[in-house]
Amino acid sequence: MKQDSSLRLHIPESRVRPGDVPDFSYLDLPKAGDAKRPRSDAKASETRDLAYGLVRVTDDQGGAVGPWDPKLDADTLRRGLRAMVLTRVFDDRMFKAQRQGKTPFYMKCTGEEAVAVAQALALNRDDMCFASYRQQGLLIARDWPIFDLMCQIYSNSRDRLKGRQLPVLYSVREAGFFSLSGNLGTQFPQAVGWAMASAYKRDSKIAAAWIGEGASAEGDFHQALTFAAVYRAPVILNLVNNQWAISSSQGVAGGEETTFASRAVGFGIPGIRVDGNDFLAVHAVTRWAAERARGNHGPTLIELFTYRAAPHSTSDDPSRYRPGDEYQHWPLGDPVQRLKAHLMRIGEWDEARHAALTAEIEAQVDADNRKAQKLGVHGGGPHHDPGSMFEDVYKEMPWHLREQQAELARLRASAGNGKP
Amino acid sequence: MKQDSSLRLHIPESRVRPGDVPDFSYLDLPKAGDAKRPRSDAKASETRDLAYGLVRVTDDQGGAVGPWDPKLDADTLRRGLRAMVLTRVFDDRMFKAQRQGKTPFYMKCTGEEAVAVAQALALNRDDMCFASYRQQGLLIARDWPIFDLMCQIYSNSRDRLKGRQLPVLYSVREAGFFSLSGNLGTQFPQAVGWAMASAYKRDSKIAAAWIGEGASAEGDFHQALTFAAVYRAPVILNLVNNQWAISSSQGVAGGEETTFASRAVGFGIPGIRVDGNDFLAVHAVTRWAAERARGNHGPTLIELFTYRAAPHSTSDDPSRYRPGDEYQHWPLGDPVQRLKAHLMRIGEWDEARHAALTAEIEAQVDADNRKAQKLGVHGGGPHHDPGSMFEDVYKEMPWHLREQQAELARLRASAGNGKP
Amino acid sequence: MTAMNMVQALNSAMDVMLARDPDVLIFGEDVGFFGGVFRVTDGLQQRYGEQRVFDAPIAESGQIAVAIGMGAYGLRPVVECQFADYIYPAFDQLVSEAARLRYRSAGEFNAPITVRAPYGGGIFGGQTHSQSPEGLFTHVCGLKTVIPSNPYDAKGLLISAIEDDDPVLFFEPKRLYAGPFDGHHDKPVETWAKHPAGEVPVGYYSIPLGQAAVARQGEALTILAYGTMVLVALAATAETGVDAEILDLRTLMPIDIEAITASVEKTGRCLIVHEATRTSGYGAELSALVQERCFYHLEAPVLRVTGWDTPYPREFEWEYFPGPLRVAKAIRQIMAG
Amino acid sequence: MTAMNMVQALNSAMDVMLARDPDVLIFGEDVGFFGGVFRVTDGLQQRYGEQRVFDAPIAESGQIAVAIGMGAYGLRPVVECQFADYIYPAFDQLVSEAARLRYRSAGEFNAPITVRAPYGGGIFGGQTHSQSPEGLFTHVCGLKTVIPSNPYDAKGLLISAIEDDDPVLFFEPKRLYAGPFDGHHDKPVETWAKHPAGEVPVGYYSIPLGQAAVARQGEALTILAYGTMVLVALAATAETGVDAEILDLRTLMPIDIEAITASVEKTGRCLIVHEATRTSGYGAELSALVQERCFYHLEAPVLRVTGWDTPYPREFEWEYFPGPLRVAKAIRQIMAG
Ligand SMILES: Cc1ncc(C[n+]2csc(CCOP(=O)(O)OP(=O)(O)O)c2C)c(N)n1
Ligand SMILES: Cc1ncc(C[n+]2csc(CCOP(=O)(O)OP(=O)(O)O)c2C)c(N)n1
Ligand SMILES: [Mg+2]
Ligand SMILES: [Mg+2]
Repeated sequence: MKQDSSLRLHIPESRVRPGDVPDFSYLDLPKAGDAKRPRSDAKASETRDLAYGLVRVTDDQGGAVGPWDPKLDADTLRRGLRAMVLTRVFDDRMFKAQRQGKTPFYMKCTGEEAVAVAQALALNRDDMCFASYRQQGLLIARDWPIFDLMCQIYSNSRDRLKGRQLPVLYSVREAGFFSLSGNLGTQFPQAVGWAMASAYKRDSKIAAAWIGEGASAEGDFHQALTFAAVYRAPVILNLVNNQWAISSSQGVAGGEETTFASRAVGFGIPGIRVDGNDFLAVHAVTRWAAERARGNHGPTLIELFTYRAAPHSTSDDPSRYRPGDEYQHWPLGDPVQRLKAHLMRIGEWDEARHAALTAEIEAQVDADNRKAQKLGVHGGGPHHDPGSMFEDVYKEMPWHLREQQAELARLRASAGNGKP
Repeated sequence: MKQDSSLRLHIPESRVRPGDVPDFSYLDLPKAGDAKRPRSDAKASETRDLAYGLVRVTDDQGGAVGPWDPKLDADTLRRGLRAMVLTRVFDDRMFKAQRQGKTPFYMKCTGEEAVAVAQALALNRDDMCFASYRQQGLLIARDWPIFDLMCQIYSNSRDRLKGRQLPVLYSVREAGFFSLSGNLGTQFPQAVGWAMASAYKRDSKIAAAWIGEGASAEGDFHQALTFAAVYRAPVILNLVNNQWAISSSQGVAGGEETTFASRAVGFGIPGIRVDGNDFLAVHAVTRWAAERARGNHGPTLIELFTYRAAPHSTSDDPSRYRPGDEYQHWPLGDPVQRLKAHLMRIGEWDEARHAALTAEIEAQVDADNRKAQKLGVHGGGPHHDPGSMFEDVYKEMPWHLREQQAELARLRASAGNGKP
Repeated sequence: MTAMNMVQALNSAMDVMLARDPDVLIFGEDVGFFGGVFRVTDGLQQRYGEQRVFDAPIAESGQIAVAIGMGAYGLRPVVECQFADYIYPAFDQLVSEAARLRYRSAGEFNAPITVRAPYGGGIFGGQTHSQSPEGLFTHVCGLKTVIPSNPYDAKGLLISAIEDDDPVLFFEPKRLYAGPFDGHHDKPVETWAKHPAGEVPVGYYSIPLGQAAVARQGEALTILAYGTMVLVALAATAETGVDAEILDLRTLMPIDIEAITASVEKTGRCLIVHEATRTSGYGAELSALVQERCFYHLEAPVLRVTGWDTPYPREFEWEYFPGPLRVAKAIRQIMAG
Repeated sequence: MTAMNMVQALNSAMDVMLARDPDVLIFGEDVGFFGGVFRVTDGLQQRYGEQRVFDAPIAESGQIAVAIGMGAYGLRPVVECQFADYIYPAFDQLVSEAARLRYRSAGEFNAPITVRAPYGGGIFGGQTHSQSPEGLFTHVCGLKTVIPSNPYDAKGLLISAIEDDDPVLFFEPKRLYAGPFDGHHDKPVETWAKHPAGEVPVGYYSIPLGQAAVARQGEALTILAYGTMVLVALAATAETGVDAEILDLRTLMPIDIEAITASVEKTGRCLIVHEATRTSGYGAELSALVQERCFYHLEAPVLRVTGWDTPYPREFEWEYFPGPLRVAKAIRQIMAG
């Protein structure tokens, strides 16, 4: 075969790696206010442009512009700001706790706070959230005590998950937060099933699910879109495109050829791409999708376009695979700063109040942290009774687990209750 | 909750069931010649309309119209006609053989012959085909002896698959026909891997894969599109939408909301919807996709819009779930009749020649069938040695299989070589 | 009581549960209007409506995922997997999700789902319509696995499975759907009509999970079997004239260990029979358990008669199927041991 | 020979094969530029280029499917599954496709693929970063399963796996990546530097699949182990002072039956140790085989020490992990038996 006529394998690669100068010039970012806003009961085919554009509301001066402006009152905006700041301070504190050996693992959502916080505020509190490990902001925006989250992170005697789960893999039924799985993607179609059940029962609750752009390559993503489309499930499917999946750029997940929002187009589902660092835009788009779902017009896929400012997890060192200062070049800025600027622009906030808020939150986080650490930390304990590890495998414990539980008890006794 | 504000679960249902009058009026079918034909190296975004239209070339008078006319010479057209007629006659004969108990199972592709036959003629003979069980036409168009297929169907002493496989699950490496799996969808992403390997080796062969609209709900479909898009694999992904998946209408697979071709749009891959009963259109679209793949412009998804005129398989009774005469109402006609009409329209064919062709083919099929049955049939034998069932599990037979093989031999001896 | 074959008994179990519990719903491939390729859901959509009995996209993984979500909401979905051979795409959802949900949420959420799947050979379906994958699931803590051997048990066990708050895999011996097949493939086909276990109550009743049944009382050796192999074991026993005690396990997980050890301690001999491939099959666990717990009672090695360690070869069904001849041979071998 | 830990030995095996065979290529999550989350492919993309070592979308099923297609074309892909816990989405492609391709095509096509996956606990990863799923795959005919216990074997076995014409699952004991861990989690961490098996040739060599190694010669009882448990068994043996013979199985399928039966016939006693959950784990098959083949030599029941039948509880790692104390207790019990 002639060389020129021969095939070549294309391998997607990140545009920049450590040592390179960060460059986001390839992104074409529409101006705030540009995107059209169809009615929430519009035909999916009338919404196609939204899959290729980018819904933005907050402009560079902090103004709110265009048809997607959610027109939120100042209290709601301040509530959002508070939840985002709390999320960030909480993340930093827990990251530090891992470095101090108080927990083996932690994951931050720094730079992505607007995603979970704005979306939580746009949903009803009893809508069920099937989150990934980077939406702790949902719980914080729903005012779930961070003290409780800390107890899980420390696997201490108050950990409601009894020390069984990796830190941050919360489960908070009371707060409409579904048990987190360590397996990527699996919960995306489960959310569709939950939404189908709600519709089956003529209920009014909807479901929302989150997945990373990397994990959207899993078959579960396809299952979710297929079943959601076929049964018009009242669910909001959120794809958080934070540019990275550990060390792989979004191109490896299929982001080179088109937007992730456009995945929805092929299912006859609206796909909306939104500035994920724009609190107002995220809130508006989420409320649109929630209205649509509650009105029996079916699912929506939202691509939240953002950037993972944090390391993937405490086990990760991003400087090995991306320029250390890449986030400084991210053109969509920082969600906290942008909402703060908007509040100040409308005269509902100022530096003094922001400083006070930050100080108050830091104090609260430290207080809760001390309180939680007193109840035990990783390694140090106190923890739940190790014998509890045999519970909840089944509703009733079968004979073989009872035998194993007793054997562990004997072993621990023989080891002076140490670890056999 | 107020009843009016409550959610409802949507369940897709076939428009018609037994007893109803068939009705395809909901389909809007563009006229032959209407569809635009972009260059095969066009940007995917320039091809989007093709995912929502329907490429048609042969008009109702048998004329070939529009930019997609492949301008095939009469010999090629006659070759296609012959392969389609042979496929149909072969199918009918094998279906009858199942009713006679000579084989436990068979699957026809009646009404869908243009799919495999036209596509085979548009590909190079050494391009690798990852077919579903309804593309026997690929082998026939590649002149693979139906005698060999019959031996597999009868699991007789000449069955190259040694009686191991369900009838029709062929494997013919020599003819570029990959081993068929009984598991739906699994081979769609395998074809992408084969194509990636060909590109990796700077080869010029491409791969083609087929999946039913029903099976396109499997995660494998998503894997195939994802990997094909990410690595720009030289592969043609064919989705055969024959309206039915056993008893489920295409709506259950997600056909209510949009076309299956549009699934490609969300991956930045061209999606082309083609009249699957139009030999000329299928050939043209396939050649376009092959050119694109060979030119390193990546994959194409083709939705072949057709109708499953046959029962799902010999185990199926469609009268239980669809009107018996639904096929008579199918607006896209019969692929054999349409190509025949075209050939006659251009003066390259007539009824006499057609009758002669049919008679010749029927005679050939009967002759091959008698020859194959002499070499054994299901139940009756002769078959391969049952001991061969232990071969090919691994390249070398491990000790435990050798032991089991010996044990079977002893058992059969003790049972007078009957079946233990 | 009326005469039912296994298909009718399973249909009746779902009928009863759909009528009793509005939170029960059924979906799967072709189970709606058509009533399933094996007719097990025949008439249920017509009786209970499309909202409660409907077709699903061909995506086993999605079906189970959706069922888990429904279960978390509070429903009791019953999913039909058209063939057990096609359950693997759903393996991750079953193993990583359904089986783990209660544990990882410390009881906040659970997945009370039932997955029905026809398994086993006997219909010349070849390697992708004949598999017996039950052993895999018994290795996964958090899952329950059930396999009936007759219509009466099938209905009672399926009702218990649907009512169970843990995920249950319910494998149906497809070769027993129509009649009591004992492995003599050359004999005329029998129906359940004349069989005592073909007499099934029309209404509600349940058979608790985790309890084996004595299919035949005996003193000479213990045969552990389930599904189709119970009938094969009975036939083989009759042919050898050996006074075997045959336990129909019915539930593989949790396993009825008392019934097993009591019988083996009595007989001192044990044969395990299943259609699934041998290596690392469920029979290995049974053998290990019996040996660990009854070692000092054993007078001969515990033996296994199983499917060969190959895919199910389509034409050589009866050379593959562990029939009465193989079982009888093993019985004699153990008695000689 | 140079000192290598297991990560370096595995890296060296792939380095050698990439250099020797242009048809070998490597892909998986984060294996390209980054070199893998456990650094096992570190530097390989830099050395061999993006065409031969690259990142894959996060879709284990797609990765295996694509590898099968590449294998059918004639390449020898090596896929890294980031954690064994995440192999389940690929279960169907492995079980229904990779394992069946040669058989169903009567040898026309085969899938010479290698799937590497770190398995086991010891890093506080909780239930989704600690699993040992090997037993499942030993039930699937057509697949081979390999698990090394030291750097020297890891390299030699991985090279054999890559050269093998059948699909091979290669599970890597992640807790042994950095050093020879014997279960004494409270002792200071050791490195492979001082360990004889940490001496690894730089170039090509292979260790045939299907052959166990004698990790310790002995007369009193036979311990069957693999991966991390080989070192735990050695520690426990030392502590009991019992003269145990420890077989490092290395390949689980095909299994080295001669080595096992020869040893058990010599010692008359057998203990099986693995980290995977107990019920229907690979230990069940080993127990059944030993009992079937060595029954008349056995002086005590064959026992199993395994992970409990629960998910891996994150904080209670050491209460879950079957450490030297549990193994020693079982040794004493068998010797008393
Ligand atoms: C099924 C599965 N495969 C692989 C992993 C390992 N893993 C954990 S997070 C991660 C990257 C996910 O990236 P993305 O989906 O973009 O989410 P992000 O971390 O960016 O929020 C990977 C590969 C996993 N947890 N589950
Ligand atoms: C994974 C898997 N699930 C289910 C089946 C059973 N099955 C065989 S064919 C079929 C219908 C397929 O319909 P479609 O994909 O539209 O192809 P068609 O038969 O119409 O050509 C089903 C459900 C299977 N073979 N594999
Ligand atoms: Mg990401
Ligand atoms: Mg179809």
